[in-house]
Amino acid sequence: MIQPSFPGGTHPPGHKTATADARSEICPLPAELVIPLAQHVGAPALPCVTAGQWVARGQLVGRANGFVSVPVHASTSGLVTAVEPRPHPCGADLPAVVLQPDGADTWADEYQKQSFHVLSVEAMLERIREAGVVGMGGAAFPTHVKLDPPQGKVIDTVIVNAVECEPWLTADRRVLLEQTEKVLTGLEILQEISGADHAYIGLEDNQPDVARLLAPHCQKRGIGLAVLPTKYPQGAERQLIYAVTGRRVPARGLPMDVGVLVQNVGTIAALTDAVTRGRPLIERMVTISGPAVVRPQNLRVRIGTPVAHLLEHCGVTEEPAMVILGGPMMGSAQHTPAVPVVRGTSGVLAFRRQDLPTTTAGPCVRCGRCVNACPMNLQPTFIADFARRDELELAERFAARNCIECGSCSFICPANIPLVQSIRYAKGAILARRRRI
Amino acid sequence: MKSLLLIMVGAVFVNNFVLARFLGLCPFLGVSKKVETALGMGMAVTFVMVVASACTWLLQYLVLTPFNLDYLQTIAFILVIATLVQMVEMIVRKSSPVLYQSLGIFLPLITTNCAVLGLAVLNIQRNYSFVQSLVFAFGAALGFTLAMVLYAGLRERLTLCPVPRIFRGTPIELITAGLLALAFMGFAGLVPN
Amino acid sequence: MMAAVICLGSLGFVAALLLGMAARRFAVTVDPRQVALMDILAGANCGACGFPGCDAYARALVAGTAKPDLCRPGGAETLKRIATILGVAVTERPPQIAVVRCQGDLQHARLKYAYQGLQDCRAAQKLARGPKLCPAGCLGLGSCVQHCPFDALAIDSRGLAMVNRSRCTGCGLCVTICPRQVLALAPANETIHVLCNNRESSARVKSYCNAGCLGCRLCVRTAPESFVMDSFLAKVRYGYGEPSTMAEAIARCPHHCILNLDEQGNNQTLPTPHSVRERSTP
Amino acid sequence: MEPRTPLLIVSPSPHLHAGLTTRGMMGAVLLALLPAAATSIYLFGLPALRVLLICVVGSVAMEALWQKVADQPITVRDGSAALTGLLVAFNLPASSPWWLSLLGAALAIVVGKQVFGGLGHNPFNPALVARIVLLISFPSAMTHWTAPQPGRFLADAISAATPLSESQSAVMLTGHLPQHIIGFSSRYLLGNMPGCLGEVSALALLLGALFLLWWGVISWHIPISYLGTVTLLSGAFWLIDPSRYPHPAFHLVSGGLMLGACYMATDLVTSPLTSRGMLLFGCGCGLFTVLIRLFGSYPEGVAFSILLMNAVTPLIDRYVVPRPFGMDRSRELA
Repeated sequence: MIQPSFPGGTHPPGHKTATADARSEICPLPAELVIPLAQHVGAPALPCVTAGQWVARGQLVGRANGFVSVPVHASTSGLVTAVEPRPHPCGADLPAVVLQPDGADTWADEYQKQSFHVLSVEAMLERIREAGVVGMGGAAFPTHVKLDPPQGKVIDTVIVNAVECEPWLTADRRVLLEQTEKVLTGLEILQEISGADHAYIGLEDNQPDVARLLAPHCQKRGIGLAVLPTKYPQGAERQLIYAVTGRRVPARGLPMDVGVLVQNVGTIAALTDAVTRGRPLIERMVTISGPAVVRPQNLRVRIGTPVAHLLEHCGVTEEPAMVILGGPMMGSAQHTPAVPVVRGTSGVLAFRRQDLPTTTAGPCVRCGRCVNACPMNLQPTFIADFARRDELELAERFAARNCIECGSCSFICPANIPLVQSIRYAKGAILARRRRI
Repeated sequence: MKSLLLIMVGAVFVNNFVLARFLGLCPFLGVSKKVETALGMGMAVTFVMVVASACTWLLQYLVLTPFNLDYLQTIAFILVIATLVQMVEMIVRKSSPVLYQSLGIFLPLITTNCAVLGLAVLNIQRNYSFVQSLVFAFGAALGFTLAMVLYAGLRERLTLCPVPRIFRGTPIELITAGLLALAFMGFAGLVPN
Repeated sequence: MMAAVICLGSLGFVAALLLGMAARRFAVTVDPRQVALMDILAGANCGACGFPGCDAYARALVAGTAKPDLCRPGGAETLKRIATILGVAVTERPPQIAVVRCQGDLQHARLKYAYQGLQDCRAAQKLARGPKLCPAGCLGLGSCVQHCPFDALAIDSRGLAMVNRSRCTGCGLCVTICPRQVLALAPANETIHVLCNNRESSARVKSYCNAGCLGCRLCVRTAPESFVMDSFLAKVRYGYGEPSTMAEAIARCPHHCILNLDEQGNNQTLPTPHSVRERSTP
Repeated sequence: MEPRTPLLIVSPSPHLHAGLTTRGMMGAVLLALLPAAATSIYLFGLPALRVLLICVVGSVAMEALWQKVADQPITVRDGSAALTGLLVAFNLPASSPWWLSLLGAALAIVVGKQVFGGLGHNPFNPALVARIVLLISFPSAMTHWTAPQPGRFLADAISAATPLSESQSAVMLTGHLPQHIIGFSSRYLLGNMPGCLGEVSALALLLGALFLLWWGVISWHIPISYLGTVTLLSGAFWLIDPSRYPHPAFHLVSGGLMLGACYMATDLVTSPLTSRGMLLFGCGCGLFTVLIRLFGSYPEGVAFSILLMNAVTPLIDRYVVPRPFGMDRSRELA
């Protein structure tokens, strides 16, 4: 079968070998956990503990605030020392529950593991919500909302996003290899909840070992294994859906409009834990890598662990010049290593000064590489140009809002123009203007 | 048929009214800020040119020549053209306020547009038949529109350029127009005059 | 001769007839006031009135959907003339001017991170809320300078925005553009301003910058009629108070953030801005 | 104030770069043009070398001078000025006097490029602007061709006509082509004919173009559509009357077609961005080239047709836009 590939795309170097094949380890607890109350898209959770209170592992520390919101839990047992603004990966100081671990790591109340088959769809959704499961590929959108489409939308296909197209990151790969059974169970749960007949696991062909491992399982359970040619950004939802099913998600629509549900590997593992054991999402797989890291590895990290602790644990060759949460293409550079790992953090990358591009932006020579690389078929150079001159109508006419900010255009640009930053600004300004009018 | 085609091609490319004959430069420079306006202006000029050449041809051969009034050609033609343009202006204003707004003060400019008058005079000078003069007018207008639209496209791009301060505005626009005219010189000799 | 007269005469008659008919058939009524208004408005198409260009504003004025006092570049004079044309009474508003309420240059203010990217404040603000530690300080990347239709803004040698007070028309475009609201409009005849924009407590301000308003209330205590507190930020009550007591308050401000500006936007309280720096750098 | 801890760098994503630079691309094109430059020196001897040197050095110096005077950062290191200079030289006859070469370089840099704001902003190909301005201003100097004398570097120049002008004047005078042009001769492929410096050797140019294609600096769209259109159109005319219209192969290798199609029309700055736009651009160039060559008063139409299509480029960029992924129409407004 010849699979259609999405338009454009680039081939950034993988850098995955350092962490791809080593078993993940458990990260030791830090001296202090900073658990932000806003770790998801939507309204931040409301704190329900106060300073000086002892909390158990998995105990609720923040209640969900509305439908598009999820609760937050203590990642370990210990003493709440403060509920105050702390550095957050978004760059600002946002309210967080600061926890001093007592080392005992006592669970609040352990559920008996049970099969999901005995649960109703509503009960499963409720458990997913209670556990605070969000999209763990980076978007951090509450999973229970995604699983509960409005009336009239029929989901017929579930896709597991195991593509992990960002360089350096191997967290999803490790989850898939080490928790295969959990992921496959999770896929069944997803099918059960959404009523989808078809299920696929989307994988890139640079992971043939994972494909080999999964092939018998998939055959047994009737799951399609889509091994796709490696290309960035294959892991972007719309691009993955097109590559696997050939369906195009409408520009202003959602995957559910074409009957597809995409979930990240990590999310599915967390969801299985939530449904079968009632375990909240308090730990996740994180890749710690990058040229400045001495012992790059995958760690199972408690939510709220400061990045500085992770870097200390893995060792840095020298004072890193840049610390990135997420992958190098779409992740965000942090202004301080005090920021904690949150639910959407798939990787922590540290770079030395000499690893960073040094050339300054030059004039656009209209080579058209950004146009060819754009997976959304846009013309980044024009949109960026309009954005720089605040011609928002023109930017909108050139479909600036369709941009998925994958970074392919800036990555390839020979003049090193920060195209994505301009386009991101245009998107924000267009939305802001819309809200005003 | 072949001669009509040659007249047409000649008027559009070889002896382009704007870029080779340098007629109608005022609207060419004035209304070419945006492609849409340029196109609208081109349409208006096309309409005026075709109707004006028909009217002036009829006037010439039905009135002026029979009564030996050839010396009145210029003034009579201007009168006819001015009337036509006024009418076009009124019609555009009523039917398309947006177009009217973007054409702005340039619609009345067609009144005294040398391209339209030149066309009418050329029709007579070249002893074109009625059909030939219509084709010539249409070709000339098409050439005018083509030049306008090309130039407007270039100017839209110019607005994005960090042109040195002393060249900003009219100087760089004139340089661009000059280069465009240079490119059109390649058509020289394509059609025997 | 006769033929010529007859010929041209009849031509003229036919033309007139046609035009007359067309004028009836395609008549469009335009409010003459709109035309008159277009002549009065500043014609800079700055957009400060909230309409796309002066023409659109004129149309809105005639239609009665816009207030007559929105043309800031035109000032009081234009307002008066608009009012005459529209036949409405208006209260005169004093002309205004933009003020950069920040002195936190690199000598005074701490950076949050080393920024690399687009030279645009609004784009930089989206990266971890801007490269300066103070959330209200001038980023100095010049978005306001790029957008000023009157060339009245510049980034000075300290890396902060600066208003050329003789060129500024008070259109307020920069105020809407600045992502941190560092720029604000103040009455044009006032020269004394508090050049800080941070309402946070003194401890926080001290951790960001040593040229920021600490909220110590010294100025309010010295000249109570001229200064008020807005949270931990002192503000000038424009139009009140004695110059002498104000000068005293200026002298007593521990971080030197109350300044008396001249036409170019430079400080005239103290000999040079340079000396401010020397005095307040620990 | 000093920061409390060493500052981390924060930049917008992506934090990786492919490593491709403007300078690298310009360098690749320069490299690709080397075989043709060497061939021209081999064919035309020292005069060719002189023109090449004057143009390249003149262009670089002119750009540096302009930027110095205009108080801009000096960017001659990006290689674009050198490339423009080389292309200007390629568009001049070997017999060009020094002032013509220098003027060409100055025209290309100043009128062609810098007045529009420098690299990336010129709407017309600078080298072609220089060629056309010189051709119209100094027609005799610009059409004073010398016969190639392979390997004889110091030989006296012998005047000769280019195959294109030869065929054109023959058709005008006698109504049919000269005998030796009706057939296809392999000497054209190697460039052993009078003409501008860089355009004579189709083989050397093709070699460089293949390198650029392989390297990914240019895409195949413009050269293929340009050459294809020329072949088809001239082939049609040749089928109609072989005694009057030359063989398509003659068109392909003679004049500046190969140089134009592979290096001038593919100029990044002045050609469309999208592949569909490029195809359109190439077809337009081909159409005008054949029209001017067969019916115009200039024997060579490549430069004119590329300039013409340069003028069309903004319109192509504007109206030939790719359909955004997931949208029904290209310009769907929300």
